Amino acid sequence: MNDFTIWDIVRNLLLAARWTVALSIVSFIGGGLVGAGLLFARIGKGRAGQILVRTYVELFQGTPLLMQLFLAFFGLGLFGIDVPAWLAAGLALILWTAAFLTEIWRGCVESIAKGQWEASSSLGMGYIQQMRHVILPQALKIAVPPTVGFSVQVVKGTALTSIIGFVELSKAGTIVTNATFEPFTVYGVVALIYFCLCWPLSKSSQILERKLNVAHRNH
Amino acid sequence: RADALATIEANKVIRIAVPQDFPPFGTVGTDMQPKGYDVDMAKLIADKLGVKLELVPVTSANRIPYLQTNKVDLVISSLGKNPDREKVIDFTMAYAPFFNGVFGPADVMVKDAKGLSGKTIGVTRGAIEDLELTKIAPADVTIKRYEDNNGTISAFLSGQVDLVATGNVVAAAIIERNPPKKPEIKFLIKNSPCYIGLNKDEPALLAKVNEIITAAKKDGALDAISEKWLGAKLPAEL
Amino acid sequence: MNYAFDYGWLLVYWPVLLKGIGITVELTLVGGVLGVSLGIACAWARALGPGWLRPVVAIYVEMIRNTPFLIQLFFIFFGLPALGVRMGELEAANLAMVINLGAYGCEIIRAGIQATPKGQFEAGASLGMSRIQTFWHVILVPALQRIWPALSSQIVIVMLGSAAVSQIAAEDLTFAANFIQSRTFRAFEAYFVTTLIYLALAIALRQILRGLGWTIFPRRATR
Amino acid sequence: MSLIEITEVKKRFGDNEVLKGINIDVAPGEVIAIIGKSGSGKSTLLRCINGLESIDEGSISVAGAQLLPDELHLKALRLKVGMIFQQFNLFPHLTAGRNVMLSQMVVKKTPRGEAETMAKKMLERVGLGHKFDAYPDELSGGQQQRVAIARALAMQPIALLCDEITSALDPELVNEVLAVVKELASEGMTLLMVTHEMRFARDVCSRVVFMHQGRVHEIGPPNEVFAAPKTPELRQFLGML
Amino acid sequence: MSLIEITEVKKRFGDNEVLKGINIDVAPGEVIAIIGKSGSGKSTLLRCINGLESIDEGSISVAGAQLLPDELHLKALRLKVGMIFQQFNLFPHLTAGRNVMLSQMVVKKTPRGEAETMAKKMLERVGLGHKFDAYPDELSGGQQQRVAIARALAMQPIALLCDEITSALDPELVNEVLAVVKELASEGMTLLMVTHEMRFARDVCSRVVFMHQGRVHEIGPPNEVFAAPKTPELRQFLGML
Ligand SMILES: Nc1ncnc2c1ncn2[C@@H]1O[C@H](COP(=O)(O)OP(=O)(O)OP(=O)(O)O)[C@@H](O)[C@H]1O
Ligand SMILES: Nc1ncnc2c1ncn2[C@@H]1O[C@H](COP(=O)(O)OP(=O)(O)OP(=O)(O)O)[C@@H](O)[C@H]1O
Ligand SMILES: [Mg+2]
Ligand SMILES: [Mg+2]
Repeated sequence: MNDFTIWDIVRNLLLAARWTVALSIVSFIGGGLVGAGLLFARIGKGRAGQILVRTYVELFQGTPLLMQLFLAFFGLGLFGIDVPAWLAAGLALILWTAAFLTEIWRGCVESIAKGQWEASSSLGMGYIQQMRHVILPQALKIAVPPTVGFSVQVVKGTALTSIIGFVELSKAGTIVTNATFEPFTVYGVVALIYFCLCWPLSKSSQILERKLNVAHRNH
Repeated sequence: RADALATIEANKVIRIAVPQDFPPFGTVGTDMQPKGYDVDMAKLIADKLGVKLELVPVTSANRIPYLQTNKVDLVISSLGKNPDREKVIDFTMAYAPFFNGVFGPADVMVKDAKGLSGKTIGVTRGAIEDLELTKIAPADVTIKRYEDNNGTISAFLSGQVDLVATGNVVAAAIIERNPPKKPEIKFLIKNSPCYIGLNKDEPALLAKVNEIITAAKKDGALDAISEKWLGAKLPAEL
Repeated sequence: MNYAFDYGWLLVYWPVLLKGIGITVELTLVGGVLGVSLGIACAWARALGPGWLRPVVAIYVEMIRNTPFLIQLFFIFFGLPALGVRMGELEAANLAMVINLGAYGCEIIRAGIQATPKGQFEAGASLGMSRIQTFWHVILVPALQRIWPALSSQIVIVMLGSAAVSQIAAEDLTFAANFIQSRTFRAFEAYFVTTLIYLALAIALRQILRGLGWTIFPRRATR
Repeated sequence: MSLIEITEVKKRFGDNEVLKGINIDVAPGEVIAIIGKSGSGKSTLLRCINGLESIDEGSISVAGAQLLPDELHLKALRLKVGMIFQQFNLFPHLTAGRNVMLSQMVVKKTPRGEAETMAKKMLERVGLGHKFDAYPDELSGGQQQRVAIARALAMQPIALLCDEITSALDPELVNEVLAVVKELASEGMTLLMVTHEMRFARDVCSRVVFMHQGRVHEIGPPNEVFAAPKTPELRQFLGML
Repeated sequence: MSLIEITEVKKRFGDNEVLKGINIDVAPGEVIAIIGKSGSGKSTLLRCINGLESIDEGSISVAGAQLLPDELHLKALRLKVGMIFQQFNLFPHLTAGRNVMLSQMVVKKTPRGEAETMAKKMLERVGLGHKFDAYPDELSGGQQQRVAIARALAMQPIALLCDEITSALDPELVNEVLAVVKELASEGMTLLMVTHEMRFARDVCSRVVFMHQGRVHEIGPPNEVFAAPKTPELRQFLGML
């Protein structure tokens, strides 16, 4: 029953890790775009937009991603909407990522000093112009470290897509363990691969943060 | 709504859910392709229907939703029957035996279900042995239900549970690996068979699958599968 | 839709759900309290502690933050017994959550400490307080106040993440959902109900943490 | 004709009436110092004139046009009236030159080349021609404040509002900023400035407004106001300093 | 005998020698003002006396005991010498009263009741007896600074170091703080203060130290130093203000 060599294990896990990477990239880019859209609704002047986004964020940050994936795939299926697994996974991960990124970015925008808004309005700029030329360029800069830091959560979050049939890194680990009954080898390799994917992200987020702090101190 | 069998025949493809984490019924080879008793059973059915087979790997958590949302036509995942389950889906006739036993290290003395009293026993959640053990175990048994076989086995090997309930073949595979703690058979749980699951109100498909199973029992095809994966012929009463 | 929702099982299985909620709450409570404490200790060590301790804590933090919770859980529950440390699934689940929140909390709290104006350290020192005394009496509370929203979010995330403990047979809310669906095959209903419960728990937890913030930190920091 | 007419302006924050009916007329080229205790409403008044706060009652008109709180009117107003803040509020991600160019290009759609010429000229005027490419955090406080002045001037306003523009500066840097303001005054710019620099108010301003509890308590040429304060409040205020 | 003896003290930050050999003797009860341009090393000198910075050469002794850079000596020193900062540095999470009590209880292990009595007394002394339960952010800058003074006094130091303690205050609030300091001086407290308030230095201090480029450039009683500066640097400095 067990004809897996170490190399078979590593090879299969690495192959599965491609899904982890692909899903991460899709959710991150998609989540970023959706999150940016939500951000505008959240900090904009429209009251309805604000409430809507707040509810959205509460919903997606308040329930387990696992359940979100389940309901996106099977829940929609129940209503006769046959979404393919990749679409459901992409959709749920994107919406989940967007909820977190919106909040992170809102914090960054709100951390821009009130004086920047006032100075730019006293120069005659409109809301969009202020955003475009004054607020966002500054917010973007301070948003980079926490955003990169959050990408680590996205990478780990993709593991839950196994509930709707994705054989990504974690699931592959489970399957291989169930074929080999060598949990320590297999999960050790899985942990190592995750570490190799995540650590550069965390590290660069820390380095960026340090750079920014240094830059800030000059003010 | 279109009749499932008609759809299968029209599309020339049948989608069957099989496990990937439940050896020997479903596991993977070194190429990560599914294999096992359930997989061979699926192949057999597709073969007899003369349609292409699309295997959909599932877990115990999502196998029924796959069926209910029509993402698969059949679930061959060593399903056990109970009245609650029968309210939700239909079952075919039995297609596989399940040699369930309670296993434990040599120094734990247990001969029957009563002897489990006060012990901690590990089992895979939702599997047949879980259903059966829950029925027969005395009240003071602690049953720990793990996500999959690996969890159950790991719990046993690391000493988190005194005993495990699992299939013979699984236990044999463990012994083969020569662990410090060898699982010896303590007693057999009622030999409860496995059924194929399908959606309700599909009489045509149900009849067709039952027909295929009956034929396979007669012509020895099932015996061969059983011999290959469980190391024994089908028991007579199945 | 050809599926008929049926919540009849709730009548039979509500004790399972209730127990699941209880365990999820207990795990969150213990994990939260001990995890934040560990986070404070580690944040101190990393920001102000002795030189040799800093890399040790850094390695711990990096290892935890860059690997999945589930795998940490497996190593604690299945792996530690090989080293002679055996604990039940609840203890293991608790330990994993504490270790996990400890690492995230460390980084969050450290940010709070680092945002402390240098003058606070100096004021403490010039009044004759030792470094530890200054940290404990002067730095810590305002630092926590500064990062309280971030820390609260992390605690909610850890609460939701505790779903993974069902894999080592800890009978939390997710276990309850899985158990019920394995008996009744009512997966949608079970998952839907648990999702709502998680949502309610998350909202409640956030409110409790906010209230806690108001009581621990008597003043809102001036803007 | 007066350039800025402030008539019976009232402003409330919740229950707190901060401005209780202000009347001031500012003639073109006048330099007016606004003095008064903390909380007396000085900043609020300037912010109302610039439209950063809406007023509850009364009216403000600049160069004959009424101040109305919609985007279009506000923009038109702000092209006429520049404002400089205590905290400089330079845009930290842009160089000094780009700080001065930005609003010209964005608001007035001035072509880049022209905006750059104007920026150079204005920086020159505040004595910072050589700092065109420096970022705000590379400049001293006094230099930053002068860039802020150049930025406001580049929009060619007909009046400038200055809110304690030297209070955030170290004592040694105050003079370099005041020197620039003095020069602007001598060139005929209309100025309304909240200030604590009494010597400067005395030497440079045409009139001094003393605010007290949301009202204009005294108003007059500096030699009158400083030498012969009429009210005990002003006397007390001047004695305090 | 002098209370504080500063002998040939040198301090470098990297390559930058900030103190280039400072000698000052402070007699008990003396009130000394330290003046000088930004960057001349005034703050650094005070911080060295309080042990917040270590010195590279020379020696500092307070009440006969040498300043050594280990925790025990530092603590003993800081019980003798209090320090007050420009930015107040009150503990924001504690009330005024608890701010004053904390270090007594933590450092001196004074029982709570006693510490509270002392805190009340000290807050009374700076005119803030009624603000015992107010949090720092409910107090004006001047009040905050007075709490900081009370906090330092509660440790019963034999000398106080004050680093520009009025520079962060609005002009109206400066006087209330200076009044407290004046009273301390008249009660015989030894004071070393960096200040920009020349009038105050002239009226209250026994000696004035003018620092320039890391050296004591001139030192003497205020009437000499202010009326007849000997060096062109001091003359220029005084002219600037
Ligand atoms: N946005 C606001 N919301 C509520 N109250 C405000 C607001 N801005 C100012 N106030 C209140 O209005 C009053 C006047 O404030 P203002 O800033 O105009 O005073 P000021 O004369 O400029 O004082 P200072 O010299 O301290 O700058 C104060 O009591 C202040 O608390
Ligand atoms: N921690 C430090 N690291 C490096 N250089 C420092 C540090 N602290 C002060 N300096 C430098 O030492 C010199 C003297 O600084 P110090 O703060 O003592 O001046 P000061 O006379 O108090 O000036 P100010 O009036 O601006 O407070 C300055 O050139 C400053 O840049
Ligand atoms: Mg103001
Ligand atoms: Mg200084």
